[in-house]
Amino acid sequence: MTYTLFIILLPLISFLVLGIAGKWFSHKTAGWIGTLALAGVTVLSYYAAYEYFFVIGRDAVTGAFERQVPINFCWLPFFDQGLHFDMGILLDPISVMMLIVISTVSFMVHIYSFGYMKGEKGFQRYYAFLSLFTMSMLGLVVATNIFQMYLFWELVGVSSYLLIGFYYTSPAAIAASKKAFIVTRFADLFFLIGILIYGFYTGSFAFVFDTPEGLASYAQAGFILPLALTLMFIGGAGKSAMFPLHIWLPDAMEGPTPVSALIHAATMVVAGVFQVARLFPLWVTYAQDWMPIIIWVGVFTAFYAAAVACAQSDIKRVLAFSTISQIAFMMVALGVCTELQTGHEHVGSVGYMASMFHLFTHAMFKACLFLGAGCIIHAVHSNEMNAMGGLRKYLPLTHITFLVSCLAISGIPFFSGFSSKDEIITACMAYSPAVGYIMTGIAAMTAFYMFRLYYGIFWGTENKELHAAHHPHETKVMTWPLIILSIITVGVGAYTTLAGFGMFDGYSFGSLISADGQDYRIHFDTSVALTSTIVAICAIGLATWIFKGERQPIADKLYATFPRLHRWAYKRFYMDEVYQFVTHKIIFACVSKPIAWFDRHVVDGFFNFLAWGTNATSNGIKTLQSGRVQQYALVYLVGTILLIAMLLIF
Amino acid sequence: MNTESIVFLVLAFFVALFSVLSVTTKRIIRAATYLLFVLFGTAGLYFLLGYTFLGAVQIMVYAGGIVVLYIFAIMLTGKTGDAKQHTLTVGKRAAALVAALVGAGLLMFVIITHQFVSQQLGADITNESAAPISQIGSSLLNAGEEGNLLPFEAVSVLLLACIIGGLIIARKR
Amino acid sequence: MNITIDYFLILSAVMLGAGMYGFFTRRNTLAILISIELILNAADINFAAFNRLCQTGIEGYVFTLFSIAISAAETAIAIAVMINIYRMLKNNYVDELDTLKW
Amino acid sequence: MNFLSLFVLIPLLMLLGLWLAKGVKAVRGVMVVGSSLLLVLATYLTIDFLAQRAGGNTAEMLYQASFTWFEPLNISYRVGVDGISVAMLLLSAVIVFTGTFVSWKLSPNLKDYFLWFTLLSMGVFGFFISIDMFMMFMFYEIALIPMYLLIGVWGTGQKEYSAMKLTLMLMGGSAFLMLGIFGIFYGAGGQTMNILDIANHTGGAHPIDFAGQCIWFPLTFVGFGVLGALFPFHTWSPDGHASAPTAVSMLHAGVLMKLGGYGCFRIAIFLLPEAANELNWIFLILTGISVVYGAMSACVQTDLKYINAYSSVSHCGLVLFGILMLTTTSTTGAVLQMLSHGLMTALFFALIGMIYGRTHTRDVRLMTGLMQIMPFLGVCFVIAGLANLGLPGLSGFVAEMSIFVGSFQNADTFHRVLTVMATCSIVVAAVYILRMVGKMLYGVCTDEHHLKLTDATWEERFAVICLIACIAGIGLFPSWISSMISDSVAPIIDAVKQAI
Repeated sequence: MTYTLFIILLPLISFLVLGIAGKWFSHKTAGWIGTLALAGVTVLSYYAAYEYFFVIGRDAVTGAFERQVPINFCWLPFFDQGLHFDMGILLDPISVMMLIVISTVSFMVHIYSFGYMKGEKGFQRYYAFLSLFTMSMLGLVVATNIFQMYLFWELVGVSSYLLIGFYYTSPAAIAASKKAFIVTRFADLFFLIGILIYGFYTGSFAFVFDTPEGLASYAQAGFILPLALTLMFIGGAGKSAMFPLHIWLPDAMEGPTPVSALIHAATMVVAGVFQVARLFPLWVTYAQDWMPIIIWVGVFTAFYAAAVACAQSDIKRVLAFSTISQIAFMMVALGVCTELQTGHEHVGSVGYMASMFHLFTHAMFKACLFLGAGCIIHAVHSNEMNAMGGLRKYLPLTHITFLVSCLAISGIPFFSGFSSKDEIITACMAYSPAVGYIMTGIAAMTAFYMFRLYYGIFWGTENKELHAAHHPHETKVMTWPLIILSIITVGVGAYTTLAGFGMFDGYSFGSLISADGQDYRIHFDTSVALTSTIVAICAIGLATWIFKGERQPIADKLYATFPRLHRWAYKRFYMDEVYQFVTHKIIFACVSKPIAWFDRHVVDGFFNFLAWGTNATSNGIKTLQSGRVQQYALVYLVGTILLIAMLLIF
Repeated sequence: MNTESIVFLVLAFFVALFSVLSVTTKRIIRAATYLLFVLFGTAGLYFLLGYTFLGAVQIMVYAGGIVVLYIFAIMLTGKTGDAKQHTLTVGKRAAALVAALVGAGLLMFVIITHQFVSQQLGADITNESAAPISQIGSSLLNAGEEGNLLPFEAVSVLLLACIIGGLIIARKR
Repeated sequence: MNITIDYFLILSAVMLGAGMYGFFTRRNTLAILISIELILNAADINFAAFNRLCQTGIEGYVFTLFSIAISAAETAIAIAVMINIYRMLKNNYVDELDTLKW
Repeated sequence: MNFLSLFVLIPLLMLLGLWLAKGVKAVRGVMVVGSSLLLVLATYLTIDFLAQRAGGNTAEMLYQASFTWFEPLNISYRVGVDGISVAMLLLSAVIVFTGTFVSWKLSPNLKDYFLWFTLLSMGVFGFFISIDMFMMFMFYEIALIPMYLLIGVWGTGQKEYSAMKLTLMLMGGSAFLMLGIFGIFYGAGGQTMNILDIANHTGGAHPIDFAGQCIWFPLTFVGFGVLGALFPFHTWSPDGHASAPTAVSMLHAGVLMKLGGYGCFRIAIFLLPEAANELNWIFLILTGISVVYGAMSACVQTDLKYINAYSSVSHCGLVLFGILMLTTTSTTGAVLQMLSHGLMTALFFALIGMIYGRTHTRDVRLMTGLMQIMPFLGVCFVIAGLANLGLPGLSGFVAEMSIFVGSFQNADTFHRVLTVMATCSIVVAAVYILRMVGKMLYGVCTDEHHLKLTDATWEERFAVICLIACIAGIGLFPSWISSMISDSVAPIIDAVKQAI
């Protein structure tokens, strides 16, 4: 399957071509180059997935999908302990699934951007960066070892930086891009340290290490390996915007909306989840005691983000917080997974599958939501909800796809989000009912704030003057991706719901991806499914009751009753201010400035003092050399007298 | 108290007095004049010692040549007084005075405490050291054991160099 | 009272002291030269006196002669230099002649 | 005629050519021909070196040649190269080549400028090909002195002060160095100045006893360390770089500072292994401080050149840090870092010089939105910045990772903690780079003078593209150069390890 190399090379070439020669291309040519490259990638990815799952298929002996490593070479040798930095392509169920997700969403975004970015200055640059990002993200998911993952991890960080800062004339975009890069890089530092520890103790950077010597060194390492994994998790948490490293993601919405859809909803932000999933065998085998860290970070983030999302007025921010919350769901699902072996008697292993499943479905419907939001913003030229309202008349297609995605994320049966979220809650319930109920509650909050958003945009009070000025309308090239993504959402949802309720016995997501690669048929736990559905419907009903009308007396009353709560949630519980304080007031003002001062005045001052001392001394000595003959003679005489006196005395 | 003693004392007083005057007077032309007196006194001392040729040379070269040079130089440089002397700080002047006095004092102490084996000035001076001119002349031009031809030639070359040097340095450009 | 070498030496010490004092305190270069002449003369007297009173031979005598010749030469050159300096700088005070200093 | 000597001979001929050259065109012609020749020579050397190594030539130094220069002290003109020197020669050739183009329109006295520039590069080349301690020292001095004039005459700002400070501090370093060199010479029996002969003593204990090593090691290390911006002897670097003309900054930060790291390794560590093992903790702490401290200082600077100078302190600290960690990987990483830092800091200084030449200010607060006005320079500046903060695919990443992985192979807590500390610098690097890029390039240009500025000229573009190509080349295909270096590093490190 060496051809998979082209999955990475195509966008790389497209990036280089557009990056170097872009300014001599017309917008259209540049867009076509990027899109065609991505079309190629998509075709190759789908073919690779087909070949991997259905041509090569399960191993006859183990009954699992085996890892395929079509390419692997030593990129940079390290010379101690035989460590080496490899580059290659690793295909296993999750990387193949990621290939599908990335190429699909990226392709959709490429098409969509034709419309959204039309006439923007720097159109070529935009497509170049998209290609760069796609390349890096694909490289990340097919990484054969943790170091390659880190390499592409950094690259996605940079491309995210470049894309968030695409509108580089806007101060907000500059600040947001800077923040995104620095926060994630700070997290990456821990990732790197984790890699260093891991590499040293296991003598390898490989993901799975099952030779006897490797096991021996794991055993020796004691708490070291969990420590390494946890450090790597911090890196993942940074990329995946887990609390308290989430602060960059809402700001990252300053980038063009298709970018938000691609990077900050569907692909890059799930890199952390992907990383934990990638290292999952290690986590389960060697660091099970440390896994509650993942769970509780996830649970708290999910709750926090959902709470904040309820109060935001910028539609992209609502979606951003919803993304954070949903990724936290995936994290929690991984955290509650306690065993590798699958099968219906092994409920502990459902989480892994559920997490990956949710990753997949979430990528699709969240991309759809973001692209829909992009259409809306494109139409009304504003991100604020109060500029919208009643848009369903103007943007019918967007309205329908948005509704579909909202239903999906809320967890309504027959939409994809239902199946995956249901599995997550099942997994949580199996781990601990407490976690399960908390997650159900958060799922309800999700439904609530999503429908608050939905009604705020498409129903509710219409901002008539604004709409009259802009004539909101849809563009065909921008609606096609929406339609495709919602078809996937509905299709996957309907299929898996029916299969899950046992209507027919076919393949389901678990058949392709499960913790140990065995075939796992999803069957819903009826009580869980029912509970969560009812809860979701209630939440939607509540949202409808509060927000659907032209006037919203209840909402206003609520704001009036809990002004402080609303304000805190709106200000995201002042996390940004805390960061601002720590970075500017503590690190800059109390560390960097003093160091710079110290350098200029103490260290440099010391050398200047040396120079001054030398100068002063020589100035002092210089006056002795006055050039006055008479003074010399006098001194000479005095010396002579002294000498003679000494001779006389002694 | 013989005649030589009286003459010596008078001359010594004369010389010492004008030496001191010559360095303390404020007007430089006077300083030059006092120097002239000192030189004459010195010549007198040479005569007293019986070195008549030396005395004559002293008067001719010093009094007749060098002092005249000084006078001309003083006149050429236009300023007759050492006006700047006033600006000298008291401390510096005192230091110079003390140094000079201590130096001279120390010297006198050494002279007085040291027992020189010395003849007396007067009758018993041996003829040997009277140094007649003929002897001086032959000594100056003698390259032998007792001769001083080499320093003589050196001085003559030096004088030649000085003539040329003086001409070149003082020449108007 | 017998005049021995000591008297000559004391006289020359006085002259030397005067010369030194003048050398230290004078500012006019010509005055300094005059002081130097005093010092040289003191030395000359010593030569002559030692030669006459303490020794046989004529070394001291001849040396005095040379000394006079050399001081004449020295004076000539020094005065030439000073006149030249005066011509260029319109000054002949030692503490103000610092153009070449440092 | 040994062909390594061409590295000294070509600059000599260039000097002659420059001396005879009349007019700006002739001067440029001589420089372009000469520096291209050097580049070709360095490339040829690299290829031939790799071929010889591949052909099984395992001699420690290749292309050796020697003739006696000064009998009484056994000083010889003795040349030879191993992988490290080859890498450094390649780097120097690239920087000299691009430096020529960057100084294309310098005024006044282009000819004199290039004369000193060439003399400096002669010193640098001579240093890297020498394997005789005294020769190294001599070439080192040859490289230092022109710096004074280059900064003092063609610099900007308070150039006299900076030039003086730089020269004096480096001279102070050389004083230590000379002591150290003579200490080693006499300690090893006073028979030879040849590095290889001293290091490869046959059997038994090291010719220099342990106590002696402990004296000479700090002297030589500090001596070279001053040039390698070792804390607290780095303060010449910000002022010096800020005042130096562009190409001189490039050459100085790009190559001359590498003399420090190279010398530390070649003389201090190689010749004094026992002391290196014993005393490296002191210098590890100092370099560890350098790394973080430089980065932290860079965060609050407002002058572009100061930012880059402090970032150089941080990166060069990492070089010495890697060397002192005494593992093959970290030392290889350190050499890679020398290469990488040399290239990227040269690129940075070149770009800063070009921007400064247009805006006449280096204060980041006074510039905004330059990306719109000079897109080429802006994009290259971003690339340089990303290289500086260790973006994968550019050379910095490879070097830093090698150093970190290598350093972490020392199994005790002290080295570990220091390594972790040093890794923090990569975050801080991101902070200062992004701050600079964000303030200067992004946003809307408000200064009306800046609106009229032009983008890079052809020779500037050429120089910048050359450097970026090299950076990306190393960053994308690091293994050949990394192997070339480590082949030479490994025996030395093994010897040092065995000396305990």
